Amino acid sequence: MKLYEYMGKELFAKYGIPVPEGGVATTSEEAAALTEKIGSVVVKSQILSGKRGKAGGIGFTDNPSEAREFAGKLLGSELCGLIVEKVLVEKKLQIDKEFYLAITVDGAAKKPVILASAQGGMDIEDVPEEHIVKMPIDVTIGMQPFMTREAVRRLGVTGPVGKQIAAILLNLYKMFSELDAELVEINPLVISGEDVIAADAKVTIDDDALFRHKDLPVVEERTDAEKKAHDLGLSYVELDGNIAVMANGAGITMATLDLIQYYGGAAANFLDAGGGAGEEQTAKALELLLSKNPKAILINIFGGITRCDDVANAFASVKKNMGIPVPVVIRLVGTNEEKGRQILRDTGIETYEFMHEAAAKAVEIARGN
Amino acid sequence: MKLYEYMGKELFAKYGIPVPEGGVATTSEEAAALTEKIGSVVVKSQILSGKRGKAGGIGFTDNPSEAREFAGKLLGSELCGLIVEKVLVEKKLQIDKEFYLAITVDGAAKKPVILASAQGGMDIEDVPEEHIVKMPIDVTIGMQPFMTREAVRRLGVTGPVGKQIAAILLNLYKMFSELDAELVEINPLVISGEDVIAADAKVTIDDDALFRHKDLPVVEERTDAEKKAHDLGLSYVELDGNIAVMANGAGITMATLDLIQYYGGAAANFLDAGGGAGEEQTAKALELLLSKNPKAILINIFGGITRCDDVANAFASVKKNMGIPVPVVIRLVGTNEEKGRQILRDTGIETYEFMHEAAAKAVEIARGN
Amino acid sequence: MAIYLFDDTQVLVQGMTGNQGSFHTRQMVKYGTKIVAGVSPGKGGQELDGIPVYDTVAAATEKHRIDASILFIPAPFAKDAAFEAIEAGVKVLVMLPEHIPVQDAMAIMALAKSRGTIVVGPNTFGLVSSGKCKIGIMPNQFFVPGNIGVVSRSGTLCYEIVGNLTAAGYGTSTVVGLGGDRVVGLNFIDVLKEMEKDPETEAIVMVGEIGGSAEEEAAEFIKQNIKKPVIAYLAGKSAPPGKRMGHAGAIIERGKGTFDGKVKALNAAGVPVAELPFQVPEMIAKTLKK
Amino acid sequence: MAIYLFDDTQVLVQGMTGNQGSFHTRQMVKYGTKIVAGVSPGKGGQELDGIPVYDTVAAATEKHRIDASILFIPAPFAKDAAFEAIEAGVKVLVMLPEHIPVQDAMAIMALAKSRGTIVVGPNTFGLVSSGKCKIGIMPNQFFVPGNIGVVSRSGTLCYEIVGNLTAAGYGTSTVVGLGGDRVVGLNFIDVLKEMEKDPETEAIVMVGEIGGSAEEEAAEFIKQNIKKPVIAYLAGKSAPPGKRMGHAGAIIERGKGTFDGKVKALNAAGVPVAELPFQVPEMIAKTLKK
Repeated sequence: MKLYEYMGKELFAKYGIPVPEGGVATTSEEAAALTEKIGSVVVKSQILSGKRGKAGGIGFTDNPSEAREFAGKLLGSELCGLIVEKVLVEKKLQIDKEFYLAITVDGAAKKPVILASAQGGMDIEDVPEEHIVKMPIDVTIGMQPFMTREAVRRLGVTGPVGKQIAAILLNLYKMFSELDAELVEINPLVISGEDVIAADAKVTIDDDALFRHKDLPVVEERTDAEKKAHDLGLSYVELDGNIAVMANGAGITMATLDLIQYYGGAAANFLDAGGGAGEEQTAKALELLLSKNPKAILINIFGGITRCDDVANAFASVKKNMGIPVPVVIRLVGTNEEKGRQILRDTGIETYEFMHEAAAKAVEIARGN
Repeated sequence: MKLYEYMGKELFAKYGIPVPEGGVATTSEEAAALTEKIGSVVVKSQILSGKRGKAGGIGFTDNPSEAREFAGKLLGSELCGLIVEKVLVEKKLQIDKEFYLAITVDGAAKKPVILASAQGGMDIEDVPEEHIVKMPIDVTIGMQPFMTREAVRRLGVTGPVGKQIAAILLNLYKMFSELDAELVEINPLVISGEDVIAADAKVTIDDDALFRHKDLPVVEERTDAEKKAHDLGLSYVELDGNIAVMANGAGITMATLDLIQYYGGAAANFLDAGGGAGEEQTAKALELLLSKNPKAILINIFGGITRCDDVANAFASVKKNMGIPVPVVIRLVGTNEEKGRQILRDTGIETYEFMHEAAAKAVEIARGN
Repeated sequence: MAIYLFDDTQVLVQGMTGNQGSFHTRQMVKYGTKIVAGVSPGKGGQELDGIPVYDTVAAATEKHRIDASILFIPAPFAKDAAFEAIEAGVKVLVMLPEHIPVQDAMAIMALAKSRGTIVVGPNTFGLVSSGKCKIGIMPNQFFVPGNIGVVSRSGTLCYEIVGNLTAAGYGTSTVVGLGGDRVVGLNFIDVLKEMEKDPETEAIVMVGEIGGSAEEEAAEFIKQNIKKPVIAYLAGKSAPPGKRMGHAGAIIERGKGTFDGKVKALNAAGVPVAELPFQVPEMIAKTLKK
Repeated sequence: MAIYLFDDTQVLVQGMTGNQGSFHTRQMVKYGTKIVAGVSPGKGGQELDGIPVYDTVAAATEKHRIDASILFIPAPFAKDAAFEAIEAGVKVLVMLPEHIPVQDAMAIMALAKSRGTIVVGPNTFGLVSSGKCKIGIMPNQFFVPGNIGVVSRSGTLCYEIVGNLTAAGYGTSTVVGLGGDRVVGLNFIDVLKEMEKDPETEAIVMVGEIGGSAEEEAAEFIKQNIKKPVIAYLAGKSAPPGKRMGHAGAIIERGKGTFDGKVKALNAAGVPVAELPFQVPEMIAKTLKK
């Protein structure tokens, strides 16, 4: 779950990481009032996109009526495909230098990793490898003060600024681990005289750990259909084609999409039904698929933890109770496959053994109609 | 630093460990009021001694005026050599079974260790080894829920009582590690129906970690002279003899005391001056030694981190500025010993090379006078 | 000989009395796996088809030699169960659960490393030494003995590939599901190393997918260290580029993770890449004929 | 040959630029110890008598092979410094500071064990391979080469014993201060094991004191494993029984810790116990004559 910049900064402040003086405005009046109070400010639209600056979502002023006007233009408008609901009005910083500082998960190392650079700012991706400090953290000992001193040394910083960066790093790791973050990123970390201030905040919380953080704000990035799918325990992404797809497992769903493309068709969605497949869930998944008016439905089930007879029973039952108004192509193998196929055969649904056969058939149907 | 039972129980409550309903009374009126409110109670004098029960410091009643009378008798009185300043008035528990539960530091294992027994109560020291569950904890992973389940299994407890003991153990370790405790002990842990309640609390905080726990209450166990010594960074214990002793290092101080005994003398104190030995500190240490009117003072310095010339200068200076009214026997060897001896020789204090010679001399002086 | 799991590997099932635990315990027993004990807190003393259930792993190890353990434990409690197994000295730990918090996964991997425990998963179907011992939830019928080693990031996609191989008459030596999470125990390189040494394995199939850099790292390793033929299948050719984890993700991945990049890296290591599952047996046939 | 420290042991001093650090660095150099670098955060780039100072241990290890390190660091920061040294791969870590929180000490010992680092102390004077390398704060003049190994729980008391030995013409092979805290790294048994193997050591002197059970455990070990003559000196005969740590302390100690108990255990292991420091050289003379 990605957090908005202002939420990230609230957490930074809680963890002792300096952020600019400022506040959130949901109306242009509030933006003007904050500017009145703070003076020279930056007004930043709060959307979950890294491109808001280039898209005109950030502006500078020291004039309350200018702030009112700018905020008024942003609030409620669409920016990078997202609606701006809030702006952050913050004191404009005197920027002497911009650093980059982040902690994220390095999957290959199986460890959190500090990423830091003295060349922070917009184009951090393009900074050459040798100017990026990369220090993996052993989770059994966590971030110790000496590691922050070493990181600062490798950044080539000394004196009070170095001490502050070290302190920020210690707090950043505390936040990273206590909040089950996958990413805490400050870009830029601004050096302003002897002060070190987080001018931006990118914080992503591990969705799988949200059960431990009921006190965190909830940010919803999904479309309505995706949200519905998520509530059902399904992984769902909308696509542009006309063949609705449902499979069990991210890999096999991807492979099914690849096959549709291979045979010249286009998938309407990515739907990974995962492990379970009760009747109610199957019905709701079908509802989701039908909501996009596909030309055909392609189901690809390789039973492992999912049992084919359960899937078949669910389908048979949905077909009987609800009806399915478009052609369904089902591929069904794995645990209890014979039972499953028999059940579907009994209700008049034909099944395939190989997924490429099923995919080819689905593309044929979609094209034919 | 040992905490009083009521302080330990306040911390237990904070850490989610069930304690009996109750409160602290500093007057007999408060004790009566608490009894009025609670009903059947136990009144427990709050002193740092394990023998208060046998000494009559604990009483049961359900009568407020009896509670008033008993508390009145206890408060301000001396029990086990200590003044009772507070009593704890608690609901009397129905006791079905008494367990023992503790976490402490096992120096040999270099780890915290869970100690638990289904045979808790007064005489836990006498419970045979095989009825005591002893589980060391790896500090790199801390107390994990599975360990508490295993401890409970080894205790032979099942069902809801087992679950509660497991939960208490988890909280007890959290408290142990977060508060830098050396000991957290519940004896007895009372099983009362399906409830599990800590009927006593023995908590000792690591003195060396108190700098991290400014919010904890301060409990002073030392005598005034011991406290004064502690404030000077000295380790001081009062004894009954007439030879005041000062040495640097606990081992050598003990050895000096052994020698005094060996030669038939008796030491007035144990004073480990530790590492440093500035003039002011030496002066204050001497003041402490003189306060007990000894017949002789025996100083035994083996310079390591302590430099002999510093010690000698301090003595010379104290002798010159303050005067020392009793004979001083000094043994001085180690780092810069030649310089140190010369300095003392110049001020008329003779030094010895061997500690047994110095001890024999001090005993002779003490006997002679 | 085999790798990881053998004829006489004694297996514990953590969470055996639950719905999934009991179903798959029976499936594993049917496959021939020596399930010697189960653990379900509070259920100690019960049995499942004659297999004794204990309250704790330590209790099970008092009575049985435990070589490996599999977890049927809900994600929020998986870390505790994994720690319990590792601390009890289990040498192969199979972690089925998905949705385990990544910080828990990192903690598990760190502990496992310090104790010398091999972790498979999380979010895996398990692993199998075909015909000898299966620890996981994959359908029994496809895992017949043979000389193809299969190692996969994805579950059902791996069944798919193995199913295609089986249908074409190729059995498998060892099949390992690495697990789909960002932080998992065994990776491609670990398994490739073992399969290279395993006399039962003659050719290796890697089943990968877009995202991450595991395939690229494996390619680099194969170039230097693997003499046996390796072929790969990759899913995700049709997928739009995924969302990345801030700048940090970009810094760590450094351009890796795309379908084309992975194909290029694998081809450069002499690994042909199948685009569709049914091509895998054809490529194996070609490779083994050489 | 020697144990722990050798002619060519390269030593780092953490906290070198402080008052104690600089004084004892010079004393160690005077003794012949190869101090190759110092660390003092914020002082990187400075020198002490030509010895370079770095900001971090990692920075020092970039330029020097570091075999051992000694800490002149205030207790509240000692854990961090110890972790820094251990994580940088230092193999012998000498911890002088006293008053280190016991939980910090336990954390240090756990990490050191997992990384294979030998920790001496905390609350120790250090250790010395006489004539070769001294890492600690003990006065140089008493530590002359010879064939007596000395291992002690107490600092100045150990100097006392070594001073008596030196005065009687006995030099020392290795002298180890175990440290006076409840949780320390090396213990009697660790050092006895090494001294038994060390060709330079002909007899061993243990300096113990009342409290704890280290002497009793050592006695048990000596009985089974040590062939070389061992004699002991124990302080605390005249001390009243100490205060114990609740019932828990009693449960752990189980009656150990008294002067008489320790003498009995040691005598049972064939270890004669001196009651006064000056008796030690006499007993050594007797032992070596046999």
